[in-house]
Order: sequence, then C-alpha cells, then structure tokens
Amino acid sequence: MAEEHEQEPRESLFEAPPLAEQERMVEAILFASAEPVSVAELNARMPHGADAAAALELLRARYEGRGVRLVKVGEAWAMRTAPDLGFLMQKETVEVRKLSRAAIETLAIIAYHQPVTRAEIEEIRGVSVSRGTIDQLLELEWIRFGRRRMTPGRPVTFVVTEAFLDHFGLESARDLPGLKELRAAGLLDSRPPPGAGTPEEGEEDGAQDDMFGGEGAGEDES
Amino acid sequence: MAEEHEQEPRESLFEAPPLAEQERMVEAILFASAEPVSVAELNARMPHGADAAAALELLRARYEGRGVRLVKVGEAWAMRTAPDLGFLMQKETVEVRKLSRAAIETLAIIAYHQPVTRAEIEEIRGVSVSRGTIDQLLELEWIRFGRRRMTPGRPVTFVVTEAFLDHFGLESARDLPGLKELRAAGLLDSRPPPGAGTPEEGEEDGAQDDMFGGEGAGEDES
Amino acid sequence: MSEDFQEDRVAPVAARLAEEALIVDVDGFEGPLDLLLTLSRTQKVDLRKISVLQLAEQYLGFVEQARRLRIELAADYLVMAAWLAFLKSRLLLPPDPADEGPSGDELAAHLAFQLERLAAMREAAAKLMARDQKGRDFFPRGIPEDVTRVRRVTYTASLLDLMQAYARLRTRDEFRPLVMDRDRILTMEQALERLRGMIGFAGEWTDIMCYLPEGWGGDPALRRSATAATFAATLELVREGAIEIRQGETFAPIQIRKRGDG
Repeated sequence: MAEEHEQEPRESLFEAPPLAEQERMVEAILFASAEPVSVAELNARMPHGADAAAALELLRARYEGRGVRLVKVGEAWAMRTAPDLGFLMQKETVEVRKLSRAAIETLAIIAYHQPVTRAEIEEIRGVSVSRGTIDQLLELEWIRFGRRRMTPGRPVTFVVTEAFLDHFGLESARDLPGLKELRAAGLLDSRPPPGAGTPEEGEEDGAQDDMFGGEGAGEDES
Repeated sequence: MAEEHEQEPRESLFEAPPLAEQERMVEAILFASAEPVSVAELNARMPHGADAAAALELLRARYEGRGVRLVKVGEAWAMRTAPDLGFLMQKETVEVRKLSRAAIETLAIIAYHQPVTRAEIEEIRGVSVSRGTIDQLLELEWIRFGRRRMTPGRPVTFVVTEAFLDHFGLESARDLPGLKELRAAGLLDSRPPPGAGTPEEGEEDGAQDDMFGGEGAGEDES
Repeated sequence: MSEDFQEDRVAPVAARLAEEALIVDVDGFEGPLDLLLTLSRTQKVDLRKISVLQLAEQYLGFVEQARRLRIELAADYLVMAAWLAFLKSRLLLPPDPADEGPSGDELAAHLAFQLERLAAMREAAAKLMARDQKGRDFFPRGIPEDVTRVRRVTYTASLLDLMQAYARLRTRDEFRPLVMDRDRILTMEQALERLRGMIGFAGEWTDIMCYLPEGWGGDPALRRSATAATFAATLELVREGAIEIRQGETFAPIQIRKRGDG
C-alpha cells in the first residue's frame, strides 16, 4: 500500500482511484465483457495509475465461496458461476432458433384466420404445407386442433393457443393488428396488389371480423 | 436433469437449503443471465421450499455500492453494472440506432399515456405518426400491442414492454420520471375537445384510469 | 385582454427576428401545434397563463407573412389558421346566448391544455432519454453462461416476424382470395352450367328455388348466394331464348319454363 502511494505522483498528475474503487471497476468490466479480460487490458481500460492485479486479488477474495467466482482463463480473467451450482443453469442451455419462413407464415395464417384448415393455409400460401411444419407448431404448443369444419371430409381446423398469446405478448388474438393497421405502421406495402382494388381490403377486414366474431378466437381466450 | 433428481430423490422431505445457500443460488442464476429473471422463475429453478424473494433481499444488500448492482425490472430481477462506471465500457457500448425526435416523443407518449391508441398519440403530438415510427419502436421491442380499445373501430393500443423498462433502468412504468406531477397536473387525462361527443371519450377515460390506477401498469410488465 | 394587446405592441426586436426565423424554418416544425408551442414561448409565461387570443394573432400573423413571402404552407397549417380565426372571433364577441356550441373560453382553455400537454410530453421525453441507458451507461452480463449439459432446441419468433410474414403473404403479386370466401359462394357460371343440364325437363312453370343445388338451401348465406347466382343464370338463359321467366307480383315466386317452340 505504502509503496503504491509513493509511486502515484510520479505516474500521473491525477491520483489513481482508491483500491476499493478499482475493485468495483474490475468487477464491472469483467461482468460486462463478452470475453475474458487480461490484466494488461484491465489496466489499459482503467484510469491511469490503477493496479488491476491488486484489485483482482481483492475481488477474488470477495467472491470466495459466493455463487459466482473469479476464474483465470489462460492469461485472462472472467467471472463464472460456482461449479457446484451448475445444475441451476439448465435454463440457460436452451438453444433458441428462429422459426423457418414456412413455419412463421403458416403460424401467421392460423393466427389471423383461425379456425383454419390445412387446405385453406395452402390456398393462402400458394404452396403445400409440409407435415413437419404443422408438427413443429403443435410441438411448440403455439397451435392446437380446433373444431372440425362442417364441410365435406370434415377437415380438422387449427387455432392458436394461450402459449402463443403468451409468447407474442398478446392479450388475445383479436389484438393482432389488422391489415389496415399493418399498412399504417409501414409493415405492409401501401400499394394494393395488382388487379385487386379497394374492395379487397374491405373484404379482408370482413373476413377477419367474421373469424374473430365466430367461435374460434373466443374459445381460445377463455 | 435426471442426475439432479437422483441426488435429491425426495426433495420435499429435505429441508430447503439454508438462506445463505439460497442467496448463492440466486446470485448464480441472475449473474449468468443477460435477461431479467422473475421471482417465480427463480423459485421454479431453485430446490423445493426455497424462498427466492428473501434471498433476493439479502443479495441486493450485499451488492449495494458494488461495481455490479441488483436491479428490479417489472416483476423480474437482473444484474447490471453500476451506471457511474459506464465510462469504462466503451468497448461494450452498443451502437444504438439514433431515434428521431418523432420516435422519442411517440415513445414517451406511449410510456406515459399507455395504453394509448395511434389516434391519441396523433392528438397529443398534433401531427400524424409517420410510417415507420411505430415500426421502429416495435422492432426495438420497447413497445407492444396492448388490448384493443372498446370504442368504435376497436383500435389497437400500445403499451411499453419490460425491455423498455430494462433499457431505461426503470422498476416499473410507475417510476417514469415526473409521472406523478404530470398526473396531478391533469396532463395525462384524455380530455375531449369541448363540444365533442362525450360517450366514447368517457369510456377512454375509464380505460386510462384503469391502467394507471393500480394493477394496470404492473400487470402489463409481468 | 387589453394587456395582451399592449404586450403585443411592445414586442421587442428580438421577438420580431425570432418570427422571421420561424418563417425560414417552417419545414422544421412538426405541424401547427408544434408551431403554436414555439410561438407561445415568445410570451414568456407559464403555459397555464398563456393568452390564447394573443397566440391566435401571432399564428395568423405568421400565416399572413408566409403568404406574403409566397411560402407554401401545408393544408393543416391553413386549417389551424381558419380555426384560430374562428376562435378569435368567439373570444372577442360577446357570447350569443342562443348558441349551443362551446364557448370561446372553453375552446381557448382546451388549446392551452393541448399546448401544455405537448410541452409536458416533450419534457418527459427529454427526461426519459437523459436516464442511464442499458448498453450505454450500464451493462448486462457479457457472457451469458453456456452450460452445455442439457441441450434443448426451441424455436422463437417475434411478433414483428409474425406480422411481417402475414403482410408478405397478403401483398404477394399472385394474390388469391380466401378459400373460405369462395367455398360459400355459388358463381353464376356454376349455376348456369347446372341449369343448362336441367332445363330440358322444365316443361311446366317451376319456381327457380327448385333449381338450387342440393345442400345450399339451409344456411342463409349459402342460400343467398345460390339464389342470386341461379337468378342471374336464368336471366342469361332468357336472353339466349332458351327459357321464359315470370313473376306474378312483387316478392312472388319467380318461375321459369322451357320455351315451347325451342
């Protein structure tokens, strides 16, 4: 300690921050850094005259026996959860992937048009819906089977689930913005599709009201 | 997972771990996660009988004044570096897309008036909300759709998200700077222009009071 | 009110310069309310005590000046000017007891409220942005822990992904109407084809309702569509000279039969 204080005036016009403060700095840097940080880099990032090695020693002692530890990785330092608590980390190991385009489109159609049959989904998407896509959405519990449609063949319909609403932060499927709102938010090209005039929009809105008015959506919310 | 269960075959027969141990567990979980973790999730991940809320209190006190702090975000908890050490973090600083004045004002209006419709935002700003402004805020995940307003046209409403609270270091939407003063001054009222039809406006008032009254703001974030 | 006029008259050079700056800067304003708020600042008073009458005159002066300088003002600026002129007359004239509408004072109070609210939201926005922000002033964990013991793959998507997917589908060039709409509609072509096959047997006058396809008579929506299509098809057949059509009176059954000489 005494040594350090004697060194300071020579090194800089400014005094280095107290060691306790340096310890806080090392703590924050190690916490936020995406990679282990070497002592040299710590010194470079901290105010002039700071002694990262000393601060690291203090910090290491402080975290002794805690849920988090200071570990040395090669020549650098990092913070890690205590190994005996690894079993608590299961949740962090979930690998999250983006849904495929086919799946997200299928999901969108179900959300907007529920209850909807597979044939209807294919009609809207213009391509056939693979079994895997529906299975994936079922497995995610974002969709489930609705009532059978009272048309020839009595096809099953699909509707979205509570888990879907939960994931997308919606209070109900009714809160999904309509086409007009999507357009207003700039999510939709404002130019109507070729060959389709304004009635198209009215028709769609009608279809949507119809569908939200009907049994399908209401059922889900209850 | 299986392993853990084998270690503690009859969890409920054992006493919950000592509070100091629970504190370590909460520390490890929060430390490992970049996202806020709710008390419910903490309890779900910790051994049976643990009391995450009590452990959190201890932990919060322990980190008082450190380089890393325990902060509350909505109903969840997270560890964040102390704001006074931000200057050390140039390396970690993420380039934030510069928000336009319109976007900033729109965000503030949504935060203070939530749930709020697009028409209400326009009424307050005196100009139409430009294409892309809402889009940008949605993309940042700072706002989301709330419940539809039960007025003619059933317009969608917007509310702020937990990510918004996290970004601005707010515990809840009630902690927005100056909220109380604004409310006391009546500046958050939805005051209809004189001579305008009253019935629907009345309903709007109701919705708004509801939201800031009690459960509303908190509920949205949970 | 007389006070307001006086204030106006003693407007210092600085204020006049400010007004000229406004003209040059007209593009910088976000609409009439923003402009009014800026103008109100020249009154240098609490927004609650603002003189709306004076503000209206300032605004009208601004619009007048813009016109003189041949600056094109957007329609909403002119709408506001017209409204403020109306408000001004209401404020200056004694109230007409027969008039049912809101009084000038009520309208003025509301405008003052709107300005105060906008100013308050601007201030709130500034306060919000001045807060410590994540990724700038404070930071989350840099290395979220990856304990590779249990690997479970899950899929995610944001609400924006969902909406964009839907938007993409609905704006594709080869837009198709919904099948739901289509399978509840009998087209005229379908009805015509059906009638052509059956008309050979219709020697007697027969109600066209007998020609509805099986299963389309129950559900009102289906019946409506089928009736309309069938009726349109009979008209087409009449035009071709294949059948005759008659209706005894308004709302009576419409009957058809094959043309005798056919």
